[in-house]
Amino acid sequence: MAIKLRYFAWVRERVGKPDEEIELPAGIATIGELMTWLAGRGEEYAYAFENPKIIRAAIDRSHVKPQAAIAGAREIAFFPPMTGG
Amino acid sequence: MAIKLRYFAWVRERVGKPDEEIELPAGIATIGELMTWLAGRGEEYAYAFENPKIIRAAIDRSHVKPQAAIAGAREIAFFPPMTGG
Amino acid sequence: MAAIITVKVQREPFDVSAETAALTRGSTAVGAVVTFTGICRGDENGEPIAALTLEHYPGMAEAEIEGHVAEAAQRWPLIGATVIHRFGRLVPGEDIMMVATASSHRAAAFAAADFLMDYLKTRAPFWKQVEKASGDTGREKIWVEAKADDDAAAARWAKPGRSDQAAE
Amino acid sequence: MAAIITVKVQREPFDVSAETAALTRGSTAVGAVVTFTGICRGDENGEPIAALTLEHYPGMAEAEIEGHVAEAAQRWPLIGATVIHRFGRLVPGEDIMMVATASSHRAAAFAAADFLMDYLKTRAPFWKQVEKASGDTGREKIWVEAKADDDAAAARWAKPGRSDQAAE
Repeated sequence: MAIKLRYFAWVRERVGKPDEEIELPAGIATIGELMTWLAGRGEEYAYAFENPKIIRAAIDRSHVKPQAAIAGAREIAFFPPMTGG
Repeated sequence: MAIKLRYFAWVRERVGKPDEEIELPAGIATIGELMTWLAGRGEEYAYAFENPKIIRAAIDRSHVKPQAAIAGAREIAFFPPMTGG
Repeated sequence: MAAIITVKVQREPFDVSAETAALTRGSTAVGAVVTFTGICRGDENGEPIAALTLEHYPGMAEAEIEGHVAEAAQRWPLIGATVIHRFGRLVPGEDIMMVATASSHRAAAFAAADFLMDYLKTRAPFWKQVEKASGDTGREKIWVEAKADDDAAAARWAKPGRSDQAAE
Repeated sequence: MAAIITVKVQREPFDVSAETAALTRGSTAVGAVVTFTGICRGDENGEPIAALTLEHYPGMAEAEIEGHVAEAAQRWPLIGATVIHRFGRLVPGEDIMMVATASSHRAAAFAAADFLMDYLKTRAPFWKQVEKASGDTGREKIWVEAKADDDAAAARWAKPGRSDQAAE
């Protein structure tokens, strides 16, 4: 299953790119598992996801919690807590 | 002691004038006593002050309660509860 | 730093954006501006009205509002606050009054504007009279009655031991 | 009556008075308008800044704000609500975003504007980065950290049994 990943703010800066397409590996079912898997993809990912507790996620542009299921997602985004307004 | 009385909104309409000068009679020490005295001055005053509990007062342009002392007042105003804003 | 306070009681219309611009001009400390505009509606208690006439107590109105604004500036870290209240005859759609508050952060600007509105409603010496729109001759004029809701709203801000500040 | 909802996410400046006028035009039911304007301050945590850059998540930002405004219109009897949020680089003194709410009565307009601000702060996908003003070469850029105060403010509005609505 191909999924588009998007990164914002310092998550984007640490990963070094704004977005990418990935093939979801078997056995990765939740947002939390995806973050753990991403952290193992190299130094820049390890740095971006070193503290997954403070990273927020959205599936198809809706906020989700780390335990949210990925099944069916087309676009998953990771970003720091929002600071707009 | 000469005091200027001012009336606003329906108190003014009932009394029939916006202001007047009065000589404060002996024995009238508080706003409440003044309202009772005014109510005895004729039909229009009796109508204006028929329910003194709902009438607000100000001494020299500051809100006061019925038990407030009149001594030293130059201007006393009577009016309904405020409805501005 | 003392807040810049502007209070006007006037017959003429006002310009909310000009007043707001004046409030923030020359300061880069302002991060939040809240404005409230009270507008003459076309109805009162569900009945259509032709106009609203605002009577006020000249001299006391200004002093009372200035006192409330000064208290707001003591309670919250305001950079500026403006209150303008009109009097005279207004037709539906016309602005009645405005409050604008400026602060570094939004909580203070919101709270101060809310506080000022509640106090103006219950303590500023203004009285509204409506002209009913029904009937084509001798329009009925009725004084608007004070609302218990407004007293309750103002009471939210009363400080312990300062009952003189609350709506009576 | 459905509220008239306007949401814009844009790089360009906005005109609060034009947006407010659009919100009240043609309605004599509006008795209260509250506006909030968020402005780029000249400092962040006491240190002078040269500029603020706002990054956002296109698509999600609009949808998220629209969802909040629709919820506000369900909670309070709004006649209209407008939210405009800018992105890109802004210098001190420039407007960042605005909220305007219109209702027949002031309590609804105040509460809805306050609610929208708290949710925008904690749920709308925007991120602020400041450029410090100190030093003349290679200006330091720092991502603004989320404030616990903002989460607490947003939590005020959470409904029982709907913890998903609160800031996490």
